[in-house]
Amino acid sequence: MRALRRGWLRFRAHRAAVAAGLLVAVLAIAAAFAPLVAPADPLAQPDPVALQNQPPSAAHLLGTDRFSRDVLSRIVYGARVSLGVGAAAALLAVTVGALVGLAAGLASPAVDQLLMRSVDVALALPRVFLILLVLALWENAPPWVVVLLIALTGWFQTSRVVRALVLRLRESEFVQAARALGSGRPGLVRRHLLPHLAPTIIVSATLDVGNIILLESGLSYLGLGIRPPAPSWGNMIQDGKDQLFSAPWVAAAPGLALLVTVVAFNLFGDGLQAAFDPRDRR
Amino acid sequence: MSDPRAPGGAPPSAAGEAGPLPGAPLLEIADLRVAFASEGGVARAVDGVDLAVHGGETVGLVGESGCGKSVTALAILRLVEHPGLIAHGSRVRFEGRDLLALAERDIRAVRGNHLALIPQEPAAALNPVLTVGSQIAEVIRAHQHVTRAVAAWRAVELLTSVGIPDAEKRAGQYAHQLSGGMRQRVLIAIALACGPHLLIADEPTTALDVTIQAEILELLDGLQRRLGMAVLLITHNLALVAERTRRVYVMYAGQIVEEAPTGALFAAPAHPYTQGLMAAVPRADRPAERLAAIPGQVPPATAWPSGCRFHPRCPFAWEKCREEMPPLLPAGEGRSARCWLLAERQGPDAKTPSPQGASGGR
Amino acid sequence: MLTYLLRRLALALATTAAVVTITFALVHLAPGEPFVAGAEDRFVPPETVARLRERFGLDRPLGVQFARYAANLAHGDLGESFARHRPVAAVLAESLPNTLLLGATALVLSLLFGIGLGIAQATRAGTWADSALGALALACYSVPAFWLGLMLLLVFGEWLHWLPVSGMADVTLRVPMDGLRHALDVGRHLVLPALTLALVNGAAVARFHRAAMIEALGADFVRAARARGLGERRVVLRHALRSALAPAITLAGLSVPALLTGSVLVESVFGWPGMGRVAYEAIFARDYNVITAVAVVAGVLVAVGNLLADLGVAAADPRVRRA
Amino acid sequence: MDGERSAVSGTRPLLEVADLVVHFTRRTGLFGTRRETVQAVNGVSFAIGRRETLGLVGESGCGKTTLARAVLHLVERTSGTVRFDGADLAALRPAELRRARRRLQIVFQDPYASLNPRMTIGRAVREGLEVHRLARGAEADRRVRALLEEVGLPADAADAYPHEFSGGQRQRAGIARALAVEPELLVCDEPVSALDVSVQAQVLNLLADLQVRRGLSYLFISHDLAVVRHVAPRVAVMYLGRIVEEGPADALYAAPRHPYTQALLSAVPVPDPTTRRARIVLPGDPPSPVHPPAGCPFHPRCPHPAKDQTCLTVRPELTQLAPGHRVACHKA
Amino acid sequence: MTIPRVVVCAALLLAGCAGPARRAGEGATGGTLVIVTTGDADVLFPPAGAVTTSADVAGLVFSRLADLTFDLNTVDDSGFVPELARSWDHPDSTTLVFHLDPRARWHDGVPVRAADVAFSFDVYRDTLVNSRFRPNLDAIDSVTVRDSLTAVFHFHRWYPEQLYDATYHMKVLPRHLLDSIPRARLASSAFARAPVGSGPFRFVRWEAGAVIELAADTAYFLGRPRLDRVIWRVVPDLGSAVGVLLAGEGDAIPLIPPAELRARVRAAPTLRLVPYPSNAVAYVAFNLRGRGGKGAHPIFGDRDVRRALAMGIDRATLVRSLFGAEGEVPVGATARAQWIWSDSIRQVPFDTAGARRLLEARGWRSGPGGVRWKSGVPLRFSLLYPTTSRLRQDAAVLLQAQLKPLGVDLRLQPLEFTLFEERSVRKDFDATFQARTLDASPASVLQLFGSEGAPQSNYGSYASPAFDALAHRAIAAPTRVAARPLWREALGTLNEDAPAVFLFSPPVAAAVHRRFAGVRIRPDEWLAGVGAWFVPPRDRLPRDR
Repeated sequence: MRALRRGWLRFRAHRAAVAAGLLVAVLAIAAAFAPLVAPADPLAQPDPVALQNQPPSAAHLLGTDRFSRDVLSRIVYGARVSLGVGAAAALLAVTVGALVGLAAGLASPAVDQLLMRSVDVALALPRVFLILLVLALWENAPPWVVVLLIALTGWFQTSRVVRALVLRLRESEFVQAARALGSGRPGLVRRHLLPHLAPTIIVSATLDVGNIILLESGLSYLGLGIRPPAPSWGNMIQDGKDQLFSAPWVAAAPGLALLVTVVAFNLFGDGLQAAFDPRDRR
Repeated sequence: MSDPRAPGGAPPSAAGEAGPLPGAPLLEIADLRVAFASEGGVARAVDGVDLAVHGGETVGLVGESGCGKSVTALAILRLVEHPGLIAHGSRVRFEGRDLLALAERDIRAVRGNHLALIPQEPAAALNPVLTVGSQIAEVIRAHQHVTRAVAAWRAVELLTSVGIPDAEKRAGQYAHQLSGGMRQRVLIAIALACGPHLLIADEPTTALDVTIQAEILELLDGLQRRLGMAVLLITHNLALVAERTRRVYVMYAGQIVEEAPTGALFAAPAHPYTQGLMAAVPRADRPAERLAAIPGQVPPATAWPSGCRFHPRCPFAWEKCREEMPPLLPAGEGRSARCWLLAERQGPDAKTPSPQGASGGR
Repeated sequence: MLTYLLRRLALALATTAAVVTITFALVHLAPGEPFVAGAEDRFVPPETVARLRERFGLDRPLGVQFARYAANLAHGDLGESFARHRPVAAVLAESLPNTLLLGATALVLSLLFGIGLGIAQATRAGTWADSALGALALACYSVPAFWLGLMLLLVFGEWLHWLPVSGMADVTLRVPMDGLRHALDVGRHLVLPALTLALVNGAAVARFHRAAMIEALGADFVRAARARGLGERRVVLRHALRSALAPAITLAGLSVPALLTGSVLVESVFGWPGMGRVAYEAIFARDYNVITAVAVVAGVLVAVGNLLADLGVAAADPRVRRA
Repeated sequence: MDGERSAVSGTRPLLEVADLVVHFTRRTGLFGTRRETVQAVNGVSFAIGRRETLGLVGESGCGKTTLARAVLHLVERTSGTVRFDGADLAALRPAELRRARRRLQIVFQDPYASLNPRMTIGRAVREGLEVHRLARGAEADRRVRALLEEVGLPADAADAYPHEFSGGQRQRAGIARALAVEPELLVCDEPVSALDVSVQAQVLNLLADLQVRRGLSYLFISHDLAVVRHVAPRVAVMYLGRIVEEGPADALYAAPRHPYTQALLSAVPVPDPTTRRARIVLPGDPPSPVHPPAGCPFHPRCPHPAKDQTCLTVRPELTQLAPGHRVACHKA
Repeated sequence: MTIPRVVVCAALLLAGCAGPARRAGEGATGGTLVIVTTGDADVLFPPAGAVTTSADVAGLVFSRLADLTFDLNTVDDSGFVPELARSWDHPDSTTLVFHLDPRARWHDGVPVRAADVAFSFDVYRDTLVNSRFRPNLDAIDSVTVRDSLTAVFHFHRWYPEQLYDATYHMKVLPRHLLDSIPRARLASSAFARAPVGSGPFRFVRWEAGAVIELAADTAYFLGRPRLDRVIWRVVPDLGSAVGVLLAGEGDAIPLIPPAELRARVRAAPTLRLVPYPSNAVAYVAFNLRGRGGKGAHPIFGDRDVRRALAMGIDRATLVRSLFGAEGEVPVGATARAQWIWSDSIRQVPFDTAGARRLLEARGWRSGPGGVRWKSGVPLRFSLLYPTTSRLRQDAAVLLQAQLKPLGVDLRLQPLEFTLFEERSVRKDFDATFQARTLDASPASVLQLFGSEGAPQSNYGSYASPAFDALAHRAIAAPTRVAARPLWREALGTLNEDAPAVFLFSPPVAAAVHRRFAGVRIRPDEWLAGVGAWFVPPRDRLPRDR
């Protein structure tokens, strides 16, 4: 009975996830083909006096900012940063986390303990504070540094989860059976562990993307992530914050884009999780 | 309280001779249907079950997993959850009232009070974060106007009565601190808290070791004798049914396929399924022999076979079995079976006692 | 219990050591030096810089500096703030309680909000109400805290004038004030920043708690409780909720870093005089001792959060309390 | 203990377990700060000859599953030896061990957990063939189909995933996987306890057929005395990490000598309302394998009227009472 | 040459002129001024305080010997009004004698004495105290005490701004409270958290990061201020600060550059914008030398290229885009608040065609991507600006877009402030975006562009003997009338050499609640006149009572 109900929920979640996935795909395509999608050059300032802070119109669907730049175009280009940083950092973080987790789960108890105690310590580090510190104190960090910083401070949780999963899988009967068959460690990892870790890793990466997009926007909002004039949603909000009353679209549009994107990634991740999870386990 | 545990080995008194008990049945189920919506379609888990339990008697409901016996138990208590639905037209009469028609408030007053359930998994049916004493006390307070202190005292008393030593201390413990047998005793104590007239025991010993299982069953027998309550014993274990019940219902694929007094059923099962089941049970008291397995699998509830639901696995099936579902047909005194063989009077004569019984189930 | 505490303590010490080392390395190895830029973009003459460097021992080799810092830290001496000319301890003594007040309030609110929302959703699982509440939770979970803060500020402060828009107390009230009036005043100021953090953080709690509640509501013991004729309220609030609390509590404990992070942004939006702002300003002033101290405090708070989470879980769930 | 004694005299037994001890530590208590040692298997010796079946009976927690895994060298043993066809598995190098594993295989209890849910039945069966390079390509396909057929699964089952099957079918697949590497000994760890009666009979029959056809030896582990009686001519009873009685099934079932075996047998319900037996109800629960009692491990629950101080302090050794019938009880 | 003069409290005699704001007002006293500030004070010990809020608070708690009038004339003694000093005279060209007002008292009741003045000078000059005002007192050799009410300043040499230097930067400190504290610890002493001064307001409380409160000193010897309380409330974000004002939780903000925020203040019925002359200027300084100060810069070594860039920048548009109608294009290295400001200073005109011609003439031809090249070098340079400055960042974005059509590839290089400053000082840059709050005294210009001035602040290593000579002559001119044409010439020369482009002076306007009357703002010290602010009784809010 519960399985039936869960199945129904899963189905429903699937649909939302499909929609969210589509949205993510659309965003990704828009970002990839920004020059074709954006109606204008995101840096062009047609007339920074007469055309600044124009409300949305036919010419500028989302209005213009204080430099008379087209907000829509900047959002499209900003998606490159948000999605790019989010995806790259999430991928890197999850890869590192999965590798460490796998290593810890398969290694001797001593190595495992060493790795996991280190992760315990690392998890307690004030992550954002350290990122902020580096970005603030070092010279003008290019986006890949931001990616690296976020990724290298973001893999600890994944490694824990993966390790726990590996330990559980190692005890599972089908892995025992494979060991009894004489499978070596590489075969076990390839045939039995990875296929089971993959959903967790994929879901965790997807959900991570949303979180990292938020993190990056916060850094940019503080003026530490992506630096002007390059558009990123965080620095666009910062740009528009002072005009919140006279030109609300400048800050509202990227804020909304951020919200929608992060919602999409979370929904997509949730959906994937639901879709991967029960696998008809009785 | 005296030690309620029965002296080991004494057989239950009523189980031997079977006959209709006088008066209206305590519990009477008519045309019970429960369906679940699922990805694979509608699962008709319980599909027209009729069943009766009289006061004081022990009735067995036996069947393999997926046959709908646990859902039947839940439906009696109206505990079928979304996305399951009890069909209109189903009736569950308990002490003269149709439980399915009661207001939520009123059914709650019945549950755990005069109609109690011993659930399947003792490990899962106790709340892990509440002390066992408080879980007993809360049932008492839910149905009786007593103070907290009285309820707590009653809880300890009940624990003692189900044979838990040092009950006062145990009452303050949590489920994980108790062994499996102890947990089941606690669940029995909870079920007995308000002096039920009918106890539904849903696989009460399946999760337990044989030696513990024996203990629990002895305890139940003793309690039943002392308290005079009726028991509906739901199990997959034919041996349990044979030892502990007076009458038996055999379920297959959401339906009752056979009903009979226990002795008669085991002496000569009428339905081919029952026959197959009995032949498939390995026995510790007999030397090794090849078991007679029933071929095939239990079909999924979303796709019951047409006609007789057992026909794909039945060695005697013919055309009619595939096309038309047999009703419960009389199969002797106090018994009936859902098999066309009874109507056609043909088939394996040696095994099927098929005189036309005057009385049927209902 | 003792072993557990010792282990926790060891972990906290290791964390502190790591935090101190990493932070120390980051600030000292970073390009740029303190004192070079005066406050408010003012130019500072090199001889002044040199004197200041000497006074704070920055002219020594890095190893010596580190050893001295570590030794002082071991004695509980956090050093002196470069920019504020005061002991770092004094700076933290002023700002940390405010951050703790905000953080603790937000934590409590987020637990209430998250658990409430989780219950509301789980008991309606699969209905449109579940979806609607789920959308709310998801939106709160996906919204940048600074943005949410701005919006709340806009609506409740500037448009509706219901709540003060900034600060921690009404500065115009005459001091000294009696305790109750002061508390009420601070409470009014606390609403918006705490709410901002609580909505974002509570949404995360809600997501977990909904799942835990659904699982608990589907558990055998809940069905068993219903079968005993217990009222639905009792079943949900006593049986399901109690057993589903552990993840929410764990998450709340683990969200201490998130709350600290959030407070950096939210404190600036709402002008809350807390540690987040001290940290932010210290970074830009290259106030090494304050930066490191903030990192240490953050590490300690995280450790305390984990400890509280463990104790909370132990309180809520007797299964982990064994022995 | 005299572990070298073999039940099948004359020939060298296929599997010889001597004084096997498996202890493991686990963390418990508040947040895993307390360690305790679980004495899962505490000095077990037995032997299985070729084409022989030894039934091993015991209740949950008696260490029978740990024993099964220790026999296959899937868990580290603490002491004792397991000799397979004369070779001590613990002394083998990894590559040799892998080769040796081909000859002894395991069938698990839970058909839902023992097959990788993300692997088709075909790939699961094929895995052993590939690991041991027994077949590849079309030949492997053919062997997989043949194996599936042998265990009574349709040939197209190879392309299906475990969740598409019922429990009984999955258990057949599990057996096919074990058979793929042509083992000589099959350790069956509760192979039918998760199955319904009608299906359980099918699997038991299948195992019996396979033994005849392939000349297999079985170590058949179960908590169900009835099932064991059906498959094993020789039965050992385990209690708290030790074998307390071992003997020919007929003798053991007809006249159990150990009080535990007696109680166990008396507790088994019989599907026949006409038979009534005296039932021995054991008091209390089995003690924890963390703190096994001193003396006879069974003494706290033992109903034997002659129980005395010796039982409380001296651990009884397995002693032969009749040919091939050994009991560990001072009073037997 | 020396003209000993006695100035006897001119302003006291001339009622209603731009005279001393701090005097007894007629009518009722009362009122609370809540100032919203984006930054907390650091230290309330005047020599050590480094941030505006500290200076603002110290300005009300402490007193000077004499203070500037509203027209900020730093040259003539006529530009000053008495404060602690009742009068002063110049016995000779290097001596300045102050006669203290005998009524002056510290807030603890102890009278202010000449020894306090000498002590204060000592403290300001002490390297252990490390005051940032120490260089401002370089021209003073010593301060001696003639008698308890007479302090004597001894200068190294004569110059017109002696009085300014002697009084402006130094607040008089209470010797009796500070003498016992080691100099190095003064800034971190309890006094620095709860100062005792001799100004119109006394210190009440300071809650870090939140609030500083002062109360009127009812015994102030020049007459109690009319307001009862002045409170600073810290709101770190300017937008939020304006929000606080609009919500009625604050009364005044000194400076609001963003046009949007100014518009909101203007629209608010309870607030009023009080504009006042700007004392700040932002400019892009070109590095005339190669990286690290060696050789000539490949682009900016050429005066014509610099001029061409200056011609190519549409400063008027830039200012309007940034500030709307209220911004001001600076006429040179000065600001409106300085008395040397003149609209007739020579400037490089905005002329893109001319700029193109000039670049072409110097050999910079259009290359791929529209960027000009000359002998393998692209016309590409990076502009450093600090991440802390929103305005400069915005201006840089506008500048980049303006220069692009000229074939100039401007790269933006935001840097954390310390790094920005370090690289600017090290001359490790192409162009640096500087902003300066200018002293009332124009002498500071020489520090920024004089060849022998401070090499650290002459970022671009501009060295022009003509400019140096003109500026020195202007500084030495004894009167404003004599100095003005000289300054005009000096600044014009600077403009034509274009070592820097002076892009904007942010429009400065304070937002003040309408209930305050008597509001006047001195550009260098916006609260200098706060003693005269008052709230008419009928307009009072609850917090005013």
